[in-house]
Amino acid sequence: ATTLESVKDRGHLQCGVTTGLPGFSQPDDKGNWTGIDVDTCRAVAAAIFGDGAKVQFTPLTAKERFTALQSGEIDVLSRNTTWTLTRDASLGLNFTGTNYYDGQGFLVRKEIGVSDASELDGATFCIQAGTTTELNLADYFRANDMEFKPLVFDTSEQTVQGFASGRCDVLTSDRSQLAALRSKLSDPSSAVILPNTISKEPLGPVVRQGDDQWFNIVKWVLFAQINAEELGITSENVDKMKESDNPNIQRLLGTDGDMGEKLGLPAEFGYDIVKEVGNYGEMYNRNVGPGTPLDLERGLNALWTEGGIMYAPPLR
Amino acid sequence: MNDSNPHYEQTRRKPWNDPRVRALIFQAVAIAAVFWSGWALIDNTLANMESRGISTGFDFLNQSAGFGIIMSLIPYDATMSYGRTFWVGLLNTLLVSGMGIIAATVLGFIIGVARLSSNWLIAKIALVYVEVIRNIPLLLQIFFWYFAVLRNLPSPRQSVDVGGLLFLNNRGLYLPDPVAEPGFGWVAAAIVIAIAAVVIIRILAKRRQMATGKIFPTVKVSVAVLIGLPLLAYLAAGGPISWDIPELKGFNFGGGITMIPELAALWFALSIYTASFIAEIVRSGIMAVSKGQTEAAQALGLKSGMTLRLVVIPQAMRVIIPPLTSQYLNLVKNSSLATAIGYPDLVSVFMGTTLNQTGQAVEVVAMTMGVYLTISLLISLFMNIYNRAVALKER
Amino acid sequence: MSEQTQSTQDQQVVDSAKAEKTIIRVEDMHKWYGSFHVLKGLNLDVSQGERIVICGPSGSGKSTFIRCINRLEEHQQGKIIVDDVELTDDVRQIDSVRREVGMVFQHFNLFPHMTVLENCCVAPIWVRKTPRKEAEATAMDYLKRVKIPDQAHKYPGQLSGGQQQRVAIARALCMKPKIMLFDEPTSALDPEMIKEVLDTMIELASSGMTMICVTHEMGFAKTVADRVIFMDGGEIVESAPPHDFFGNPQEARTQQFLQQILHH
Amino acid sequence: MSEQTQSTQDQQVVDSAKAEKTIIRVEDMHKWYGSFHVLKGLNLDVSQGERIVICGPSGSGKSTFIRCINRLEEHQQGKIIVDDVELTDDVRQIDSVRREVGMVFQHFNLFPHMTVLENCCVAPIWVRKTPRKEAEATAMDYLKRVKIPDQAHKYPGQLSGGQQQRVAIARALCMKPKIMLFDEPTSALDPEMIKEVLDTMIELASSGMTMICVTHEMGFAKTVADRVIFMDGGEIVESAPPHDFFGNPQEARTQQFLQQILHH
Amino acid sequence: MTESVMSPPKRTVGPVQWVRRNLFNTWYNTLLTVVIGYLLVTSVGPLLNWLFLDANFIGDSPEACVGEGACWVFINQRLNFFIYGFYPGDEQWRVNIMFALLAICIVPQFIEGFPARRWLGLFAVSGLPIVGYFLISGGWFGLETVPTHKWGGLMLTLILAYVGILASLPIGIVLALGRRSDMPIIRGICVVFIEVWRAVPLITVLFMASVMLPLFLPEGMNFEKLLRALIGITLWQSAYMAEVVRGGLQAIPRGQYEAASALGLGYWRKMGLIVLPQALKLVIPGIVNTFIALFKDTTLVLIIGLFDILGTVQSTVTDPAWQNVAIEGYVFVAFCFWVFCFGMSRYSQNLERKLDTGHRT
Ligand SMILES: Nc1ncnc2c1ncn2[C@@H]1O[C@H](COP(=O)(O)OP(=O)(O)OP(=O)(O)O)[C@@H](O)[C@H]1O
Ligand SMILES: Nc1ncnc2c1ncn2[C@@H]1O[C@H](COP(=O)(O)OP(=O)(O)OP(=O)(O)O)[C@@H](O)[C@H]1O
Ligand SMILES: [Mg+2]
Ligand SMILES: [Mg+2]
Repeated sequence: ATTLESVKDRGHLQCGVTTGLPGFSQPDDKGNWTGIDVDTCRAVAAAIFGDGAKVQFTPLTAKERFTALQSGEIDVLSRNTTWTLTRDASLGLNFTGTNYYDGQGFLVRKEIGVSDASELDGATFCIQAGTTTELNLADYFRANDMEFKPLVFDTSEQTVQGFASGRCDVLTSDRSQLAALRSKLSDPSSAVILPNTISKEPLGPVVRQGDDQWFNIVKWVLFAQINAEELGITSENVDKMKESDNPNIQRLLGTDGDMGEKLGLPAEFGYDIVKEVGNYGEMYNRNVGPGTPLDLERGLNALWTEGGIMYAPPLR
Repeated sequence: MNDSNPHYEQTRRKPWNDPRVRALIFQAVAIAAVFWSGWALIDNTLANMESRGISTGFDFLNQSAGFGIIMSLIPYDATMSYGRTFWVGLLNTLLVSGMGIIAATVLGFIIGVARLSSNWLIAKIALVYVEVIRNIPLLLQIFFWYFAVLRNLPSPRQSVDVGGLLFLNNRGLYLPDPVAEPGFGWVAAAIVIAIAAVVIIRILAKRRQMATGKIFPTVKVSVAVLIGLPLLAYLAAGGPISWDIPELKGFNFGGGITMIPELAALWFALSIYTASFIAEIVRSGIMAVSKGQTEAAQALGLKSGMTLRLVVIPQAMRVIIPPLTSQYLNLVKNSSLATAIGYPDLVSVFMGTTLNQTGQAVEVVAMTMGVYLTISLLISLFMNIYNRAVALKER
Repeated sequence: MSEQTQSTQDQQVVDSAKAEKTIIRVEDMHKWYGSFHVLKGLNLDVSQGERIVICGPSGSGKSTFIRCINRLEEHQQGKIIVDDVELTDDVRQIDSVRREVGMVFQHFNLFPHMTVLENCCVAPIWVRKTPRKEAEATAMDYLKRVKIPDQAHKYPGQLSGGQQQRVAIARALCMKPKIMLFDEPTSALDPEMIKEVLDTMIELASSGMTMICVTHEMGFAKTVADRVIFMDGGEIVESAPPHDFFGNPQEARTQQFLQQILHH
Repeated sequence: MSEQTQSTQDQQVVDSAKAEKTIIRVEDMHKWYGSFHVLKGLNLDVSQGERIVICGPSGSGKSTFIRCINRLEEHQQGKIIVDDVELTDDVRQIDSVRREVGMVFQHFNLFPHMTVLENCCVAPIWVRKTPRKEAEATAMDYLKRVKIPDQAHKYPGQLSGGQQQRVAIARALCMKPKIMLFDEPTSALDPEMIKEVLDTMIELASSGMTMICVTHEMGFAKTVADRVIFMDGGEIVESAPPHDFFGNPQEARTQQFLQQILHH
Repeated sequence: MTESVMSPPKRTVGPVQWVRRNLFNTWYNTLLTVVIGYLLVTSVGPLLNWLFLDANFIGDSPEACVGEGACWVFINQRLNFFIYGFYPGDEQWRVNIMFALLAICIVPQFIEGFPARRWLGLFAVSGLPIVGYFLISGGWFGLETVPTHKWGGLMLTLILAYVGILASLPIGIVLALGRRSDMPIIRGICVVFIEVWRAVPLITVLFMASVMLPLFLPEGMNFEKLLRALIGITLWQSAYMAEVVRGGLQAIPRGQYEAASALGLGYWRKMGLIVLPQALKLVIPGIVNTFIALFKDTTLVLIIGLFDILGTVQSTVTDPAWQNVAIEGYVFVAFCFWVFCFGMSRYSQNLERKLDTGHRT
């Protein structure tokens, strides 16, 4: 059976997320998940079922995530996963796009008095297991002929606890995380984020290879959200927009054309996505944008029209 | 022989009433079922892997790993292969298991004997230890030792400094590393001689006992010789060992031998947890030796220490060994909880990062399980050999 | 058996002559298990070389009594003096008494992890500090006396019950004790084995060893005992030479008991 | 006992008359344990209602022999035909033979987790498919016969050895077997208990049950046996009516054995 | 026999005498007593201070926690989450009913001579799991369905352990019988099964069950994650159970087998009526001990992302709103486990003692 069929049969989407990463995917104590990765999955569910709630989240550690996807345990992996060639080509996976452009940075304790990554020779690093962070770090230090000691934890919670207890000098992770992780410290002012970014980290949803239809669906759900932002469609005005004469808007919301049909989705899938989850900008601002605990500027993640690199192919 | 029998007529035997035939059929069905399900499993897996585009085979073991490991007993860096990470992880597992088995055995025997102590306070403390420790999940205890202890250790700059040689901080315990210099040969020779001397002393002591009945304090003298002789040689040769003393460089100490807190926490937790079980095994082993044995020894005039050493312990060991074996096995398996605190054992390194980087779950998991199976079979094998050696001779 | 009975009577004459020194003296000895009064004021003097058989119904305190004599049990009141040493809490005195008192248990209690020879040597070597060679020689002597020198290198588990009990006797003898205590040494044995062990004990008795033996083998009592003691309910009810004891018991309780036992 | 001996002689007259149908036939039967030849060509015919006592020294194969009769052990050569059924590998035939053959073991082997009554009912209910009510009524009958109906609701652990053995007999009888096998039923008992059990067996014998009994109770053999069989070294050495067997044994080996046993 | 007129001499058991006898009877005991006494005095005091005297119990926010002591307010506030996980608040009464039923079934097992004790025990292993399933997962009798991924906390821990032990017992029995079978191939299969499962760490089993299982199954066949964890735990546990049961089977004397055969009982009746009832009764302590081990091992489901009680605590101790409550959280979990495990181990020790004496008669 195709993935779409089995998802429909099951009645919900099975989505792999983190075990808890603020802004990306985190459960509250009612079991409600929030975050940009979570919303990405909700958008897929909305596109298929017209109901963003028809999704179940499987918390996975970084080490487990690819195996879970490969084995079919989950349908989509939306777990701030970096898009790399190896992963794309040899793990039997396909990346469907980028829902967050990130880069790896360093959080260091103030007391060691370091202001640049080049001074970190010989330091101990707290890292999360199974991430590109682990590899980037090794590359960076090899390139700069420095030494380091990697201390690898299973979950981001443990990584922070390791750093908080003074076991390592530096916590390294995607920059988007550093601020949030810092805020978890009992004394946030005891640590600083270094200005260096040592890698490119395009994060995005992943699906299994070999099911092009499913690949297209997940890919175009994200594109639909970006296009919606370009077109100024938000969850608030989406009903009004339905009456719009703009053919682009009509195609997106399904009032014109057979975009949905081509993907194997209902015609109104674009409308459902925006109605249930919102456009990309809304999703961003709600979860990680200014005013949230993460308080991140759009930066690279702004639309191409606004100085960022968020760019989606046209829906036609 | 006379087959014709007026009272008896040969009843025809139905083949399905013959237990041997039944057994054969039953076993044939069972083995077919096993093979069928095994084949179905393999077939499914291969089909699934192919349809999902997962690569198969063990080629990945030769590819470059590209990630660092904080601790390894053999040279390792990020340019080495995934195969190498397997060995690094395996050795780390063996290291912590070996250390754990030794410490847990020693601690367990002490606590087990303490449970039977005549000192009320000691007996009760041993009881409390056992009842508290063995009823709390190991994972929690690992967390406890790791985070609780880490929090209370100073940072490298404020290290606890013992004579400028030994440092303790939240990066670990730093010890001087002995480096042999010319002249070290004398010390090595002294060690060999000391060992030889101990063997000779034992033989002589036995002979003397044979002849005069005097009992020579073999143990004390042996220890003295084993320590004293090499020490003398060391001093005489002008201290031919230089010490690579750890010192603070940058953020951390360099040089010397390091024991990282992850190893220490895991080691403590495993030893302390397993010791609580071993203590109970030891206690019940000692109690299993019948009272008649102790009485007989006492009636012969043996003092309580001798009774314990000559009569009780040798018999208790027979009872202790089999359950002790399973505790050792448990300890080895439990060492896989290392992954919870970042100690780079086999499960954490190989079934963790390597699996994640290569995506070859089936191969990696099979290798990992194979390792545990081998370790467990080896331990059982040794224990069985020992068991057979000490088995009571019966009629 | 008729020949043996005769020889016993000869011996009794000799024995009564040598009954001189008191080697065990028990004076008004009481023992309790918790609040259960097991032994109620026992009095007994045993002369050197005397052979005493104790009998009585089950639970009458026979075992407890002889176990008190080498302090495997502690008495709470009264006195026990063995070989001029009074049994108190003093560890040294207990040790010295135990060295002089050999004991043979109902269930042999051999050390299963040692060979027969090692069983016999362990106490001489570690307690008496005898040279091993010498200890082994002595042990072989005694094993010969109990007629199993050929089993010396076997383990107890490889022997029959009768052989095991004989090893137990040899083991006790190897310490060259002045007194031997036997607690129903034959009651765990098959009938054929009983004879082996009784023969060994009779031989031992004829060598002049002081013996206290709990047993219900009345044949043995008649053959070797100088005195038969009947216990009941933690008290010594009757104590008499075997001839009188069996021929003319004084107490009703004894008569009743003998009737039961001899009938069997 | 003298009265009993007399009554036995009366019975023997009756018995010899009814000894008609052969119910057990053993023909040149051999058995090995591994390479150890335990039974060396035994031949035996047992008529219905016959009572046979087997004796012989320890290890002579008595137990093995009667265990072969209900196939607790497998013989490797020769024939055993019980109640017209040959014992082969056929499970149904074994089952049907076992239904007709009751066995009483030396160590009783009662089921400790069931009451006496349940012990007696389990086989009738599950093997013979008797209704529980009926099985219990029968069981109570037999328990009355062995004189312990009042113990029916106790557990075996609460009974004395003699009572346990009587329960074991009742349990076997509840299956209404044609043949009863006894393997030293009294040798694990105290002397007082032995009598209880022997009395039960004598009563059983007088009811005409076919019995094969391994025992060394020669009194019993004299009283009830139609034939006494002496085994040694895996062979039947002598087989004769008790009168001849005890009074005039033919073989030297038998004489020697009888001497030992009667002496004891 | 005349009754004893004398009572035992009064032992001088005054406190001084007692201390002498039990603490200072030899020089090394005296030394040990002093050293350990000192350590106790110096460590227990601060511990008690932290746990109780300086601790904060009342309040509803982090601000209520002042001073050096433990912040039990945190546990108080999150207790609901620790017990029920994500189970919806309005439906928690269903779980409470199950807790009550469980207590009704289990508590009497500790009380000698409680009426209908046996029946309650029987219900606990047969009816209760079924009732529990319908009640907790819902979807019947107008109860709202609560999907398994919302189960969590202490409730999940108990479910995992309870179902694990119940399911592994029959499998264990079959394996144990197989391992003692006369048929070499059956024996071989059972031995291999048991030894392999016993050799591998539980976390690798859980890893396989949680993320790899779909690889081994035919396309489209799939179960819930909880169910898979349960299957993994059960298979793993059944290997241990088999060894426990085998111990019991070995302890049954040969005579019992023979007597059953002599009565004409066939293999299954022999086992079912005679051997197993005795063997299982013998190994109840062993089974309870296995249960304790399993109960503790359920914490490992944390590693595969199920929120058992340890999982719920871990996920809340990093809540930025509460600072430094990790120790309180872990102590709380440790205490919960300790209470259950200690209770059970006491129970099994009592049983062991009882069976011990019962067997000698
Ligand atoms: N350790 C003990 N605790 C309590 N009571 C005991 C203990 N040992 C023995 N008894 C009791 O003391 C009494 C005497 O026991 P003892 O063994 O001396 O009897 P015995 O005359 O040797 O009997 P038997 O002929 O059965 O060996 C018995 O009633 C017994 O139950
Ligand atoms: N399972 C077995 N394996 C090997 N040898 C056995 C086995 N059972 C019995 N034997 C041997 O077979 C011989 C006959 O044993 P069996 O039990 O039939 O003797 P028995 O005449 O009943 O002796 P007893 O009077 O001691 O009961 C003995 O030498 C015994 O050692
Ligand atoms: Mg006694
Ligand atoms: Mg026999």
